[in-house]
Amino acid sequence: MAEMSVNLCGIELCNPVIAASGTFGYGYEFAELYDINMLGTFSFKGTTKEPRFGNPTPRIAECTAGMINAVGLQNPGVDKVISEELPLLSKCFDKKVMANVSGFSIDDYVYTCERIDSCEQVGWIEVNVSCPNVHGGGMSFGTSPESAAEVTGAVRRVTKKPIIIKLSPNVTDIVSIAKACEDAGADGISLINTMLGMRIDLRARKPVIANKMGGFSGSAIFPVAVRMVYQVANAVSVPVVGMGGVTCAEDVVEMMLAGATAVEVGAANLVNPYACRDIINDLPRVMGKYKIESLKDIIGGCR
Amino acid sequence: MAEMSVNLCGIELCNPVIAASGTFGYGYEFAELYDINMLGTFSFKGTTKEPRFGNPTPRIAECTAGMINAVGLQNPGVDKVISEELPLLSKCFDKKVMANVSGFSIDDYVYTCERIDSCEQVGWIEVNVSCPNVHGGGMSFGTSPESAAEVTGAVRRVTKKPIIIKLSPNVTDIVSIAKACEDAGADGISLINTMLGMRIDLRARKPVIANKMGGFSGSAIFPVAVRMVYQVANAVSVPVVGMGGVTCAEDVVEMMLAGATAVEVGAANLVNPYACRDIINDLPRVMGKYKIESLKDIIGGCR
Amino acid sequence: MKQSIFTIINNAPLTRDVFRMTLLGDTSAITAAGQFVNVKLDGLYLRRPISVCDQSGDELTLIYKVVGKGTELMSGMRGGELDLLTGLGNGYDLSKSGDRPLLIGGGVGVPPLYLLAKRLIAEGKRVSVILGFNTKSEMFYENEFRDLGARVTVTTADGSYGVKGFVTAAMPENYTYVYTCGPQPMLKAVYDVSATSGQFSFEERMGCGFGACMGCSCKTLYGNKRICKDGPVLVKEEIIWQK
Amino acid sequence: MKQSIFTIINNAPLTRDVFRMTLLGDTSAITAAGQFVNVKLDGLYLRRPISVCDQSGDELTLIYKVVGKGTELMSGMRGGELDLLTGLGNGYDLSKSGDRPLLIGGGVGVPPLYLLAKRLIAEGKRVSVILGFNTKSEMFYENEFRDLGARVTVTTADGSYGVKGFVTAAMPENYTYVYTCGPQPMLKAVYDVSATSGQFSFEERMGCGFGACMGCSCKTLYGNKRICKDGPVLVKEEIIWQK
Repeated sequence: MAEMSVNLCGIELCNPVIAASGTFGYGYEFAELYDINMLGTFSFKGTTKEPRFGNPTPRIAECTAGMINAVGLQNPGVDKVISEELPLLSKCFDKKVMANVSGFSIDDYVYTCERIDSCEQVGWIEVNVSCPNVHGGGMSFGTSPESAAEVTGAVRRVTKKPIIIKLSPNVTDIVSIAKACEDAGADGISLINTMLGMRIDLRARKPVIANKMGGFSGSAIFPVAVRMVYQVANAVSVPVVGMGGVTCAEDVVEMMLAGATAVEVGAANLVNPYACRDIINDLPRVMGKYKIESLKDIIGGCR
Repeated sequence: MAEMSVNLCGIELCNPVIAASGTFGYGYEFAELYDINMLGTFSFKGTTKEPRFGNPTPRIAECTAGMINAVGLQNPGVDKVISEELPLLSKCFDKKVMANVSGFSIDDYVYTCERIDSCEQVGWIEVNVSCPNVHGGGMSFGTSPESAAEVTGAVRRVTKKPIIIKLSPNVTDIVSIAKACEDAGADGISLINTMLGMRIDLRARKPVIANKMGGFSGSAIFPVAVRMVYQVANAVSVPVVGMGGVTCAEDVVEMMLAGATAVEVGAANLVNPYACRDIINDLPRVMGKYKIESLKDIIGGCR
Repeated sequence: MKQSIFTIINNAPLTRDVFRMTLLGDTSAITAAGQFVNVKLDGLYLRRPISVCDQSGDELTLIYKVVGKGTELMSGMRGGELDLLTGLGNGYDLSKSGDRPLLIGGGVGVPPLYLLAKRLIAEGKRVSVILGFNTKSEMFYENEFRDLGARVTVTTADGSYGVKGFVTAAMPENYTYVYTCGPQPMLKAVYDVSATSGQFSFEERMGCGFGACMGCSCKTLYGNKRICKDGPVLVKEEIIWQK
Repeated sequence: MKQSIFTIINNAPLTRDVFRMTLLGDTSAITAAGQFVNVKLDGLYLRRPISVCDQSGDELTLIYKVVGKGTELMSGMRGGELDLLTGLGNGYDLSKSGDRPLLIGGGVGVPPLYLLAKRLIAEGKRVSVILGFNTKSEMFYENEFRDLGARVTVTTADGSYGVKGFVTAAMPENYTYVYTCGPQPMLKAVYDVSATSGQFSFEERMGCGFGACMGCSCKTLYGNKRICKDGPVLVKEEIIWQK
C-alpha cells in the first residue's frame, strides 16, 4: 500500500503535491473541475499589500516545452483576499492553504504577512523574494543573501506560521541565499521560481510580451530545478519544497529524491487543468514501479 | 536575393551560422557528411594546456527538449591540437576556424592562447570562462566580473587575434560580467554556455551522470539564451555571438534580432548531424518569409 | 468547462489560409454562442484558443486562420483526434438582442457570429449581418449566413466584392442591438458609430484559457476582467479602450 | 554513416520485454556486424542506439529490450517510419576469427552476434555460439542461430534451460578466437577465462553516437576511445577494466 503522506513544517499533507502559486488562482476555479481536497495543498495567487492589475498585455509567450509569463502579480490586495477570496475558498477546501506573499519593500512584506498571520485557513506563508526591491535599485530581493535574509527576518517577527521562502533561480549561488534565509528564521525553502526568459516576434521584430522579459516555466526548466533543489537540500536543514517543470508523477519522485519534502506543480496546471489530480492518481503506480513504500523514505534519497 | 554574410570582429562570414564548440569535434567527422566550408565557421573542441580525458562516464543525460553533458573538456591538449588536429582540418576546411580555449588558471589560458596565436588557420579565439578556477576555490572564472576580466586581460596581452569571451548563464548579473570583459579588451562576447542541470535515475536513486551535475543544452534553454543575448547586446558595443538551443533558421533570426552578429548551433548537431547545413539551406526561405534582405540589417533589430 | 477528446471528421480550406474543421465529441459544456475551445497540439506547450463557429448535437465546427505554428499544425490534420477544453468563455447574451439585432464580423471574427445568428433566428429575431473582409478572395460564409435566413451585407476594404470599405460603411438604418467580433480597430470603429448598446468579443494572448493564470486580463469600467473567463464578450458600457 | 528514413514492416515481442523490429530502407552504410543504428523518436531529444541484429539487401532487423522511454516508444510502434543514422561504430573484424570462432552473447548482447555468425559461416568458419540468459522465459534466437548452422549452447543463470550458470560455464575445449557482447560483468568474465584473443563489444550512454560529443569515451591501452565511433568493439589486448 503506497504511503504518500509527508510532513511539511509540522503540518501533515496527505500527499506531497502542491499546486503552485499563480497557476491555481484562489482555488475555486479548479474546485469546479475536481475536489481540490485531494491535493496536499495549494499555494494561492501571489498577494501583495495593495491591489495590482499587473503588467500590460500580451503577458504570455509560447516556448519549446514551456511558456513565459509576465502577469506582474495581478491580485486584489491582501485585505480583499482575506475578506473575499478566503471565505469563497473555505466553501470548497477544508485544508490549510499556503499563502503566497510578494512585496516591493520590507514594509510591504511585513504588512501582508501580519494580516495573513490572523487567517485560520492559512497553514504556511510562502514568501516570494523574486520581486524587485523599489528601494534597492530594482534588484530582486532574492538575488543577494543579505536582502533575502532581510525579508525573511522581517516577516519572521510578525508571524508564528511556518515561513517558506521561495527563491529565484536567476542567481549565481543559490546555496548561499538559501542558507542566509535559513539563518534568518525560514522554516522552509521553496524553489525554483521562474527563470528570466524572452521571446521575440519575428514579424513585428518586438518582444512577444509587452514587458519584454518574463518568467520562463514548464518542463523545459526541470533539470535546472532538480539541480538547485539537490544543492539546497544538501546545504540546509529545513524542508525544501521542489518545483520547476514538474509534469508527471515520475517528476515528483525525482524532485523528492533530490531532496524535496513536497513538490509544487505549476505551469502544468495551465495546459492540463487536471494535472495535479492526474499526478496524484498516478503516484501509487510509479511508487510501485520504483519499489517505494512510503514517499517519506525517499526524501533526499539520491546519493 | 538573400544576403546572409555578416562580419565578426573584422572577419567576413558567408553566413552567421557557427557550429558550437564541443558539438563539432575538430571538424573532420562532419566533413565526411557535408562540405563544412558552407558554414560561417565552427568553434573547435574546447582545448586546454594539458591533454585531458575528462570526467568519468556516464557523461550524458536525456532531458525534455534537451540534454545534459559532463564531458569535462576531453581534448588532446593544445600542442597536439596544433600538431595533429589542425593539419587534418586544413584538408577539409579552408576558412578561418574559431579556437575554443579553456583553462583552470590564468597561466593555463595564457599558455594556450599564446600557442594558438601562431596558428594561421585560427581566426578568433573563443575563451570559455565557465571552468572552475583551481586557485579561486573552484568557483568558475565566469561567475564574477573581476575574474572574467582577469582572464580577458591576460589573454589580451598574448594574442592579436580577436578574443571572444564565452559567458556562463549561471549568474545573477550577466550584463556586469559582459561589460567587465569588454573593458578588459574582449573583441566580442559569446553566450550562453550550458546551464548547470541535473537528472536522477529513479531506479538507481543516483544522478544519471557520474559527475552528478552537468551542462544543460538544447532547445529547452533557448528563451534564457535570447533574454541574455538581448541584455548583453544592449549593454556592450562589441559584437555578440548568440547561442543556446538554436535548432532552426527561425531561431537564428530570433537571436540576431535580439542582438547577435553571429549564431552558434550546438546540441542540435548531436541529434541531427546535418543541423547546420539544414539551417543554412533554410535561411533564405525564412528571410523571405519575414522580409529580410540582408541579415546584417536585423542585428539587434528587436526594439 | 470540459476536457475531452474529439474526432476530426473534416478539415478543409475555405480560402487560402482560412480553414474549417468539423469534429465529433462531447459538446455538452458549450452553452453559448461566442464561446471558444482550447486545443492541445503535439509539440506545442500552450493550448490554442479557437472560437466556436457552430455546434449541433455532438458536432462541432471551428473556423480558423493559419497565423502561426498552432494553426499551421491544425491545417495539416487529415483526421485523427484532438484534445479540447470546451465551453470556455462567457459567450454572447441573446436576451439583450431586441427583435432586430445587428451582427458585425471582421475576418476571423466572423465564425462565432454564425452560431449566434442561428440561435437568434431560431428565436424569431430579424437578424442583419455585416461581414467585413480585406478582399474578395478572403471572403467566406456569406451564403451560409444567408441560408440561415439572415440579411447579409459583405464589405471589402478594396471594393473587390460587395460594399467598398470597412464594416462601418454598411451600417443599416435601424437595429435594436449590436453583436460584434473582429480585430480591435474594427471593434473600436463599431463602438464609435453604433447607435445602440452591444456586445463586443475581444482577443488576447492566453495562457490557460480558463481563468487560472491571469495572462489575458484587461481593465473595464466594471473592474479587471479575464478575457478567457469573464470575456471574451464585453458589453459596450464597460469597455475601456487601451492607448 | 548515413541518415535516412526507414519503414517499419514488423515489430513484435520475442519475450516479455524483448522486441524484434524489421525495417526497410537504405542499408548501404552498414558495413560490418556489430555496428549500431541511432534512432530518432518523437518527444525524445537524444537518439537511441540499437545494435544491428541482421541486414540483407534493404532489410534491417533490430532486437531491443524495453528498458526506458525510448525502447518503450519503439515497442508500441505498429508501422510507420523511423529516422535512423546507420553504419555507426566499428563493428567486428571477421579477419581475425580463425576457423573455429567462439561467439558469446548475454541477454541483449545476443543480437549483434547473429549477423556476425551469419557472415562467419558464409566464410566457411565453424562457428560455436554461447547464448546466456537469466531464465528460460527470457531466452530468444536459439533456433535462429542453429538454422544458420552454428553449434549453439544456451546457459541460464537459474538452470531453467540448457546449461545452468553463466556463459563461462559452457566454454568449449578449443576455439580460435572470441567475439562477445553483453553486460560488462559478463565481458569481464569472458575476458578472464578465454584462452584466445578476442573482440569485446561495449555499451555506454551516448550523446550523438557518431563521435562528435565525446560523451561515451573510455580509456584503453591504445589511448582514449569513443565507444560510438572507435568502438563499440574493442580488442582484448587494449581493454582497461574500470573499478
